[in-house]
Amino acid sequence: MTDRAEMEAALEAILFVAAEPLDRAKLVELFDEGEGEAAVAALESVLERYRQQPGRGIHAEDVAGGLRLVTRPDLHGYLRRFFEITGRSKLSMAALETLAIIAYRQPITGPEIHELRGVQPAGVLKTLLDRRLIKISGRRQVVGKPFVYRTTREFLMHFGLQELKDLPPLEEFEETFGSEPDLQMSLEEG
Amino acid sequence: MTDRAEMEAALEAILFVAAEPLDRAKLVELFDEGEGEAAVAALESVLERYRQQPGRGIHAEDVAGGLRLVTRPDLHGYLRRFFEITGRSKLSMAALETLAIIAYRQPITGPEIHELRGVQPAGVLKTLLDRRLIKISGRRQVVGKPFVYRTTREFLMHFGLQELKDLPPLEEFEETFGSEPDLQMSLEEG
Amino acid sequence: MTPAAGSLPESWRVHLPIFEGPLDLLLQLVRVNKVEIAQIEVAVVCDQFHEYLGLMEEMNLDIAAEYIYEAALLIHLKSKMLLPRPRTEDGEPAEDPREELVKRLLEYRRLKDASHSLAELHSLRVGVWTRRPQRLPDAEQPATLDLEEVSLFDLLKAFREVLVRYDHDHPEPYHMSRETYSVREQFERLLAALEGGRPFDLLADLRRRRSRGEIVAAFLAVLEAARMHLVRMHQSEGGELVLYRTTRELRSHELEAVQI
Repeated sequence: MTDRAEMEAALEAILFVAAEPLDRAKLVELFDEGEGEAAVAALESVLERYRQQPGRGIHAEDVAGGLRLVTRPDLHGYLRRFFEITGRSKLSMAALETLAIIAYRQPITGPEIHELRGVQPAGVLKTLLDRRLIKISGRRQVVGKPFVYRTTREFLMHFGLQELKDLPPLEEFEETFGSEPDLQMSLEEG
Repeated sequence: MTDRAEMEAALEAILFVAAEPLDRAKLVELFDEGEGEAAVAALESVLERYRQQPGRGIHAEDVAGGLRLVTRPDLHGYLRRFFEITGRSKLSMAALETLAIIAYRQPITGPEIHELRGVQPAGVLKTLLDRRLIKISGRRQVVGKPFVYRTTREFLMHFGLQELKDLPPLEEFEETFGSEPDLQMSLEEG
Repeated sequence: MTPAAGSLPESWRVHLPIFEGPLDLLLQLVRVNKVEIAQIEVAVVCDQFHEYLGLMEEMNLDIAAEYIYEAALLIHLKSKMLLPRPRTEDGEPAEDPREELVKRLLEYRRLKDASHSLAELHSLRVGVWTRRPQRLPDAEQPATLDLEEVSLFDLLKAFREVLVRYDHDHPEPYHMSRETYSVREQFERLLAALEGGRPFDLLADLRRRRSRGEIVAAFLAVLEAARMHLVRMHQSEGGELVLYRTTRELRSHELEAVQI
C-alpha cells in the first residue's frame, strides 16, 4: 500500500515535471492495482491545491489531451517583464556554430559562412557583433564587396586564450577526447 | 501598489516557469520601487508553500546563487517509472574522483589530474564535459599548453551547492612527514 | 618475497579487487599492512604491488600502462632505500626517498575521501528533477547555451558539427551515381530494425550492403540517429559494434530534417 501523502507528493511531482498534458488514467495507474480509488482521491487533493485562488500563480488545467499545470494567463505580463530584464546572456546553437566558423576560418565573409552553414547568417552575425565576440575588419575586394569578420579580444578572453594561435586544432580535440564525440555521448546515456 | 495576492501569484508563476535558479534580489525588483519590503514578504509566503512537507512533491531550493523549484529527491522512482526513463546514468567512481580533483584543485590541467590520480583522465574528462559538469576555461601557458578545467554552474546545481565554498571541506591530515609541514603537493608538470 | 609480511590478503586470490588506478592500489596496500602512509614500507609494498600485477596476469586482465609505470617507480624507490642515506653539507640526513610518494598518497587519499562525499551527494541529487523544458508564453525559444558557460569544448564541437554537416550536404561525386540511397530511408529502416529493444550489429549490417553509396547512406543514418540520441552504441569484446535504441522519442520535425 502506498501512503496517501506519498501518493500526493508523487502525483504533484509528475505534474510539475511534465511538459505535455497527462492522461488521468495513466497517472492513476502509477500505483498498484487495487489502489486506484485511493489514487483518484489523491489526485483530486493535489488538483485542489491548484484551483484558481488569488495568491496562486499556477493552476491545473484540464485540456483535451489531459491534465497539466500552467501559469495563470493574466500573469504573463509579469513573466515577460521578468525574463526580459533578467535573462542570462544566451547563445543559440546557430550563433555558436557561426562563431566557431569565424574563429577557425577568419578572416571570412558572410557569403562564405553562408556556404559552410547553408544558412543566411545575417541575424546571427548581428548577435555576435552585439556581444563583441566578433568584429568587422574591412571588406573583401570581390563582387558585392562583402564585410570580412574576425574574432575580438573579448572572444579570446571569454575562451581563456592568450592568442589565436592557442585555438586548439580539431586534431587536438580528437586526440584529447576521442574522435567520435557524438557517438560517445550517447554511449553514456545507457 | 501591487496587491499582495497578485505579488505572490506572480512570484510563484515566475519560479514555476524558470529554467534556472533565480536571484532573490531580482525577483523582488520585479515590483515598483518602494514595494521591496512587501515583495520580500510575498516571496517568503510563496516559499513557505514549498517547504518539504509530506504531501508535497515540489520544493524550493537555494542553489548556485539562486532559487528554484525542484522535485523531492526521494520521488525519483515514481518519476522514472512514469516517464519511462531507464538510464539517468550515475557517474562512475572514476568520474567522481576526477570531478572531486577538479572541484577542489581548480583551475587544473589534464596532466595535473593525471599526476594526482595516477591515471590518464581523457575519457572521464569527456564524460564530465558532455554532462556540462566541467568546462575548459583556457590553456595553461606551459609546455604543451594543456587545457585548464573548472567546474560549472551546472556542477553547483547538480550537487545542490550555492557556491564552491559550500563543498564539504577537505580533511587535513595530522600525519606530516619528517619536518616538512607543507603537504600541499606542488602542481608542476609531471 | 617473504610470504609472511609481504603477501597479499588470501581473499584477493579468490576475488581480486579492482582499483581506480595504481595510487588506489597503493593506498589499499598501506591499509592492508596496517601502517600509516608516512611509515610506508617500500620493500613490502613494492613486492605486494608486483604480486597484484601477477594475479592480474593470471586472470588475463589487461594491465594498464599506469600500473607498469608505478611498478617501475617502486622498484627504483626500493633500491634507493637500500643505499645508505647521504648527508647534506650541514650534516643533516638528506631527504627521505619516500617523501615524494608519501605526499602523493596523502593528497590522493584526501581527494578520494572528498570524492566519496561527492558520490553520496550525487546519489541523492540524481533524484532531483526540474521541469522539462517548455516554451515561455509568446516566445519560441530555440536551444540555447548560457554564454557564460560556453567553453572551448563547445566551440570545437560546434565547428566539428559544421564540417561534418557540410561534408554530409556536399557528398563526393561518386555518391551521386545512378543508384542513390536516401539517408532518411536508411534512418527509418534502422529505427525499424531497433524496434522493441532489439540489438543491431552495425558492422555485420554494413557488410551486407551492395554498394559503397548504400554503405555511406546507412552509416550517415547511424550518425544522425546517434546525434539525436536515439541510439547508443556498445562495442563487444569481439569488436562488434552493437546499437540499441534509447528511450528518447523521435520528433517528426527531426525526421524531416534528415537528408533525403
